[in-house]
Amino acid sequence: MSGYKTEKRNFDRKLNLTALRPYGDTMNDGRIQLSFTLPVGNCEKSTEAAKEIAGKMGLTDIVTASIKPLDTNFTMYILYGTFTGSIDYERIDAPEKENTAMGMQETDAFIRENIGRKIIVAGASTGSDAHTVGIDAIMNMKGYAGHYGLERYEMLETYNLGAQVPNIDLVRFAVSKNADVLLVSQTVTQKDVHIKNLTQLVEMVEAEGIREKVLLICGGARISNRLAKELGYDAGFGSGKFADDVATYFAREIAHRKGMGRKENEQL
Amino acid sequence: MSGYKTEKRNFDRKLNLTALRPYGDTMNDGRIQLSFTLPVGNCEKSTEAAKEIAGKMGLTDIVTASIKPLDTNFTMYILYGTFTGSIDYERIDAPEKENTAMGMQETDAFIRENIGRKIIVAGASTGSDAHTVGIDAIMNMKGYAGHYGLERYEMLETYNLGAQVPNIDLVRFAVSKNADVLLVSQTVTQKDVHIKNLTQLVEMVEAEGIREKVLLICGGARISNRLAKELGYDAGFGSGKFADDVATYFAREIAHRKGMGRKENEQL
Amino acid sequence: MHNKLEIDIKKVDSCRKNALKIAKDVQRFILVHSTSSVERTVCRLFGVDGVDDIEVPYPNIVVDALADYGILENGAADFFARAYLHKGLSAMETAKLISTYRFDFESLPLFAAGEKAPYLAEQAENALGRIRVQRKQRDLFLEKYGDKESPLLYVIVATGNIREDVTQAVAAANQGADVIAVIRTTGQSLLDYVPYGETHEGFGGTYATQENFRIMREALDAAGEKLGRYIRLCNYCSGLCMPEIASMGANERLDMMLNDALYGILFRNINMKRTLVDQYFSRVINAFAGIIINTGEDNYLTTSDAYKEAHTVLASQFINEQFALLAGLPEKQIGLGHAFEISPSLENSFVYELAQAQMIREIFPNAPLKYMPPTKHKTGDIFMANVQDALFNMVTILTGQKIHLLGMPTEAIHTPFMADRALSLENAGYIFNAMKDLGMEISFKKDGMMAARAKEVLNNAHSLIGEIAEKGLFASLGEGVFADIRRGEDEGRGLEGVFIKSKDYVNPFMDEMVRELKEKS
Amino acid sequence: MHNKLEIDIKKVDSCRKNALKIAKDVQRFILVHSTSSVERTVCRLFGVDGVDDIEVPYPNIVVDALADYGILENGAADFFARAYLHKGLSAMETAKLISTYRFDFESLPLFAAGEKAPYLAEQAENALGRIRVQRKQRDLFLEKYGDKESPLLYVIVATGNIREDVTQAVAAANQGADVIAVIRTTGQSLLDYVPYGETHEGFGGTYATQENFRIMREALDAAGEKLGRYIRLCNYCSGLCMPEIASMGANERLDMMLNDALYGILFRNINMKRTLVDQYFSRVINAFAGIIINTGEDNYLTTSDAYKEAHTVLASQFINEQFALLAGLPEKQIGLGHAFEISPSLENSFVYELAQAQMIREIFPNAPLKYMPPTKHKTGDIFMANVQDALFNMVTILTGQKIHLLGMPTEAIHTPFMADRALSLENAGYIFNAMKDLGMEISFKKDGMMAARAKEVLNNAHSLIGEIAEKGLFASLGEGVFADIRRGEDEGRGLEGVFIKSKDYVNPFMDEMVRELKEKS
Ligand code: B12
Ligand code: B12
Ligand SMILES: Cc1ncc(COP(=O)(O)O)c(C=O)c1O
Ligand SMILES: Cc1ncc(COP(=O)(O)O)c(C=O)c1O
Repeated sequence: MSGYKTEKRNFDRKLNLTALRPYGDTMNDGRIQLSFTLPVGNCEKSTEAAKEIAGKMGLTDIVTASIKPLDTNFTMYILYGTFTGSIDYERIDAPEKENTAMGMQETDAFIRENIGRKIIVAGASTGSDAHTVGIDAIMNMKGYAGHYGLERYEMLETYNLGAQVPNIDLVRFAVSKNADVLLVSQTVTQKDVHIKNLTQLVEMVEAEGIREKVLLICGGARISNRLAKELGYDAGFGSGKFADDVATYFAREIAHRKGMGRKENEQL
Repeated sequence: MSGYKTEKRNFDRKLNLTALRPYGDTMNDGRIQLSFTLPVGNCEKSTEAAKEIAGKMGLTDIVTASIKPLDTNFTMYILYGTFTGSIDYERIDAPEKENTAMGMQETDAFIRENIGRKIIVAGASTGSDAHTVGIDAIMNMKGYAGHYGLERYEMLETYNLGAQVPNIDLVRFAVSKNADVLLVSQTVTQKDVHIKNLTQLVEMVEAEGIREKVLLICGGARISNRLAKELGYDAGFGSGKFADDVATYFAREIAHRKGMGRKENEQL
Repeated sequence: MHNKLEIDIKKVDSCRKNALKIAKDVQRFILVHSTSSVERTVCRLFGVDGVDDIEVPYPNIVVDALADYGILENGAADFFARAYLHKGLSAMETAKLISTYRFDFESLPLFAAGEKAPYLAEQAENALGRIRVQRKQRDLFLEKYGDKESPLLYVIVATGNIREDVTQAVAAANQGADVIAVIRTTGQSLLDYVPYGETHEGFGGTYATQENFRIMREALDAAGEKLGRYIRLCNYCSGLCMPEIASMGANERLDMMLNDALYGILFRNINMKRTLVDQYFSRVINAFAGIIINTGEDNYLTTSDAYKEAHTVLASQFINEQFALLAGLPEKQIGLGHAFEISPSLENSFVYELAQAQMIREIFPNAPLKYMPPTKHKTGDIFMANVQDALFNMVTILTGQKIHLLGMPTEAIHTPFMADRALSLENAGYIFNAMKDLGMEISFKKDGMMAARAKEVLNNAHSLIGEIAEKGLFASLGEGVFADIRRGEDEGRGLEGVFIKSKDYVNPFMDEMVRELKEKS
Repeated sequence: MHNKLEIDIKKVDSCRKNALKIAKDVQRFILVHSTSSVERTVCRLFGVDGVDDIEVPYPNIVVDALADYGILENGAADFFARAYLHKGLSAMETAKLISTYRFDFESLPLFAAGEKAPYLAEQAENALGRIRVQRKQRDLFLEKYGDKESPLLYVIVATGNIREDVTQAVAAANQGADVIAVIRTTGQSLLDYVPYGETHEGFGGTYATQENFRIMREALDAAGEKLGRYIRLCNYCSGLCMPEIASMGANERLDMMLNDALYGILFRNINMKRTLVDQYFSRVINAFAGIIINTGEDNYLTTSDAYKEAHTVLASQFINEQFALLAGLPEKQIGLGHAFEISPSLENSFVYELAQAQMIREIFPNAPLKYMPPTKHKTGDIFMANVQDALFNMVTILTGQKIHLLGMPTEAIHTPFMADRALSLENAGYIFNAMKDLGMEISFKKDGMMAARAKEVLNNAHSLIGEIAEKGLFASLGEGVFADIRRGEDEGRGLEGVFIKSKDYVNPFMDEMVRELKEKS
């Protein structure tokens, strides 16, 4: 594992998307940085152990850049190594969600034209999650990072229930207002409490028999569209997404459904 | 790969040295940080690609902490994931080199007693390597980081030839002074120049027929004792090693050989 | 280092005057009210502890029963005194009987105040005695090891499992941490009871229980012994159980408590009457136990824009300070909070942070200020995050903040790993050493942008406090003066637990602590 | 920002006087000598370029031949003029003939100076014309895009492969870099010739060849076009081929060159006579081409203790300055170098760095100072390294350094990866923005430790320069005044290439450039 076999370095230097590898300073050199802690004291043996773990990750030419004793029985390592594997980039399917978000006026106009009435939106940060900044960033009048919030949209009727709202309250509220869109924000993800909470919400929405009637949308720093779908939501928005993105999405989606019934990606 | 299967979290929380795993904030949680660049532009697809690479490294529960576009066709990722494998720590053999280094006086005394004459030491930073600080740290009178250099030892006769010394010059010099110890420092390791250069030195020493007569020692930030041995040196010293360490080593080793002939770990 | 920014002392005094007025108005309300958690605290000080077979804490069982029987208005102390005089029952025995419905409330006689007094005095003496012992113990440690002049390095542990917390805390101490804060699990602040015993599961934090306090205290004392340093322990004295947690902390020798007069109202939607009454008793206890409180103004900045809202932090600090003083806390136990949260994308953001930190340092010269790190504008870029923390560390060493809550490179990702904490301590260690005396070397431009910023913030805070003093705190909170959050006087959690004390109400612990605190000052 | 440290102007002046004396003594020697590389440079300016079939550059072939035939003393120019007048041969044609042993030296007539003059004048005009065009082009770009007031962000590329270098350089430019330095491969400075053509293999750097210069220049112009910024290019004008590389850079429009009067002597054991003669012509060319030189005093600090040796940096800067002025370089092209290399473990290390940087800024107010990052005390702890760089970035923005060489988190590990550079640019970008005007806001304590440090360093530099002025530079270098390195007057590489000019010696390029530079100033 000691990184000195020169042959290894003789790799093809042309980019090959079917065999994509990490890039340090030379195409296909495969260099990667990693750091982790081992629950053992610092000694030559523990250093070998760290390298062995990197080896098991498929790394070669491993350089032990830093060894930091954290406590008598804990040692942190910073390593560099060459990832010998590769992946087929062509094969990956990640549907580029059309990120041509409309502006506020645009969306309002779109709704007037294609839906002809205000869309009713209810949002909250549910469960034990007390983080409001995320949902406020989307809903509050003033918005966030220069993107106006949903409350400012003329063609939206919005309700922001705040944080630590029990799922059931949000659902009941949605029913009472017969909302078209439910927005739920989740920030705390430790021990996957967000998964549990989001799943519970879906179940309640179904129990209340409104799953068909509403667009169920979640968001948060650790939420991806992919994860949201897997949990049975219509869409998910993570960091870097703003009111325009979600408004564009649900406006188009509602119009779309109004038009040609439900989308296939809905069935699941 | 989306990190939300809770079962995964139910791992044994007792330390088990035969199945050692990285430690984040809970025993055996296996958390690891890594960062690397992919030679593709930033898009949902490239993010999936990054995760897939982490997956191939045996990581699960992957969190994409940061996505940094470096250029139109390069994107850097910082990821966290759980290493699902483990290693058998008991099995690793890394001979703890007895790090009970003697002090200067101690070593001088030891030499007087067990060798009875000055040890002759010739050192240099050879090949195209212009880094002198390393070899100076070991040899110069003033030493480094509070450790006196070899020049200050009464029972050593030292010659520091400086940097960018052709290997052959060092060898010829050693012959002329009939040195007991050769010290070579290597700092530049790119494209493994140090390997090539260190290997060449060993060959020359053998060619000159003095391999048996001298202790061949190398050092440098990227040199480990293990690597040195693999290259045919008697010992290697990396960062954090000082004059006391190397002096202790060669004094004891010479005495030892004087006593009971050559050590087995010598044969190779 | 004094008055580097030519701060207008008169303005400061007038802020204090108005803040005192605000606090006194509320104090009148506080003094005639008590709450279920105050009475549960009384139970605990009587030695009532533990949970029944369905995990309900005995203090809750007792107080709920007293409420049902309509005798809570006299306070739990009065009840225990009667139970004792009637049947010689200890408080704990009484609680057990109640929990099994075997306590006969009907036939419990009233006794004259004179009869109850001796028993209550004795009970107060026991409870306060235990706390005095812990306070003395802390003083002994600090004498033995000496205390630190420079900023205290404060780190959090938050694994959810007290045993892992200990592992992390001890490692942190060995790496140089001075204060360990055990973060509480998500939502505990909303529980109207305090969980019991050693716990191993929490979300984003660990349950605050007395046993967990004890376990960590023991571990830190042992680590401190080895290191020849006193390692301080911090937890959260807020939410629906403020005073109970205060008494737990006092008994287990915590050294600091997050404890804010307004935080619960604003950020946990706890009813304002409930919180304000609770905070008073909790602060009396903290004061008596020698515990430094940490206020939570940093939350205003994480919730709203940190540049625009800077003055709300200062205004809130003035108010928190007056409530604290009224509760008998000496300045050196009032750890007012503020934070480095201005967006890094703002030009000269560091210049403003430096100005604000210096200003607060000068306005509250004797308070052990708690300075909190960048969090909101941290991203998953752990390298950049580490640099943001470096600038934060600089401000502390340049302006002499006292309680320095270390930022984490992984702030935007997860609660700290052991390694994250080590990197963060290394960062601060380097900067505190490299810039040790820089603060004394530099002075700030007269009428420069820093002086201007300080002036602006102070002026805005001054007018805000003025308004609040006029309208009164309750009404003002209804208008969203802090963090854009509006709270109605009779909205929010826990109002049902607030009641008016009867004329026979007694709380010997409060009375005795207040008396002693008055004497001291 | 002027005189924040009450620097003793008289001392400074006296340092300059002594430095001038030192330089003038040596200049007398320089003016009567030439070297093989100076003459190879003349060949290049005559248009001689390329290599023969065994890779030997034609300029070397010519100069070696002239030496063999004992006619090098007159200079290569004299020889080409004679070849031209005799057979109408261009310099390149002549070189080709020589390389194939078909040039007949025996029958080459001498010509009167008057006969040679017109041809030499014409050749000088051609060569200088090409350089003027490049200089004009740079001015046009800077007019078109405008130039940057704040520090120039300087990053290195060092993949060993010019094509990868381009990829990295363009990415860096897109991330905000202003200057790209292509690091040279290990040991090129010891080659007594300049490699030729595009290269893809190097150790720790990429060969400095004219073709590599051209390729990178083209790439950066294209990138700059897109960005609407002029991206500067830097390389190494030192080693055994100083003047040749200067002429290559002048022709390919490099903007900066590492170019130091003493570096080669000290760190590459090149003979002092050789280096000093070479540096003169190389600097005349850089001056004429409008190229900013960067001196290498940082190396003293990486080699010896940075705190103890600070004064040697200052002394060396005074000397480098005077040599540069004698070569016709205006102050705005003299990028004196220094570095942030004090051990992070030293208490108040930052305070000293800040004092030294401020001092140098004030002593050389018009020089575009080049400030180099922590390197020696970087370890493989990339998180800590990033913080070390943050402090370094602060010093630059607080003291107004001009050429800011970005430190790398991976300094102790490998030559920079693309991502390393991005993190480093992000670090500097944040700090330069967050502290934009802080420098103007702060002033330093009168007679404080910073003022004291500046005074100490200046005093030590003053006495060191005094000694050197007495002993003379050659003798002083023999005593190891810089970086503890001793060099003998007649030791070291390349002495054999030094010769005394004959009375008929001509170098029309040097003469014409010097004339024009004199006129300008
Ligand atoms: C501010 C903050 C707080 C504030 C919250 C103030 C408030 N009013 O919200 C306070 C101080 C109160 C707080 C408390 C706690 N916090 Co907190 N907090 C943060 C912090 C610093 C910033 C979060 C933030 O506001 N980001 C800015 C917003 C705008 O970004 P965002 O939420 O991602 O939202 C964007 C997108 O995600 C998206 N989005 C978000 N929601 C939605 C919803 C929809 C429908 C859509 C379409 C889009 C969308 O749009 C937004 C704009 O782009 C983060 C660390 C960090 N830097 O991320 C920790 C953090 C989130 N907190 C954390 C924790 C653990 C807590 C506590 C549990 C700690 C404790 N035990 O006390 C408590 C919470 C208690 C509880 N019951 O929840 C952890 C979570 C760890 C984890 N992954 O589980 C973090 C990561 C810090 C850490 N490293 O420990 N916190
Ligand atoms: C100082 C320095 C320089 C100085 C050297 C000054 C001098 N007189 O030596 C200067 C500026 C001249 C320089 C030049 C270059 N450098 Co340099 N340099 C460094 C730097 C910053 C510090 C090295 C150092 O002095 N460390 C301190 C000493 C004491 O530590 P040490 O060498 O590890 O020695 C210790 C142990 O290893 C051991 N040891 C060392 N040798 C020996 C020998 C024996 C016998 C024993 C027993 C022990 C021993 O004992 C010592 C004490 O513990 C490193 C980066 C870094 N922070 O590591 C880059 C670094 C080593 N340089 C590097 C490079 C590429 C170069 C150049 C090639 C760049 C260029 N193309 O111009 C040139 C070198 C040209 C050449 N021909 O070699 C790279 C090497 C990359 C790689 N891994 O290949 C580094 C890592 C920087 C980087 N990231 O690019 N460099
Ligand atoms: C004063 C105060 N109390 C408590 C907390 C912790 O939050 P929770 O209410 O969830 O315990 C904080 C967090 O910042 C705080 O500032
Ligand atoms: C002035 C100068 N020239 C050249 C170099 C590069 O080293 P080399 O001599 O190997 O080209 C340096 C490196 O720091 C330098 O400062």
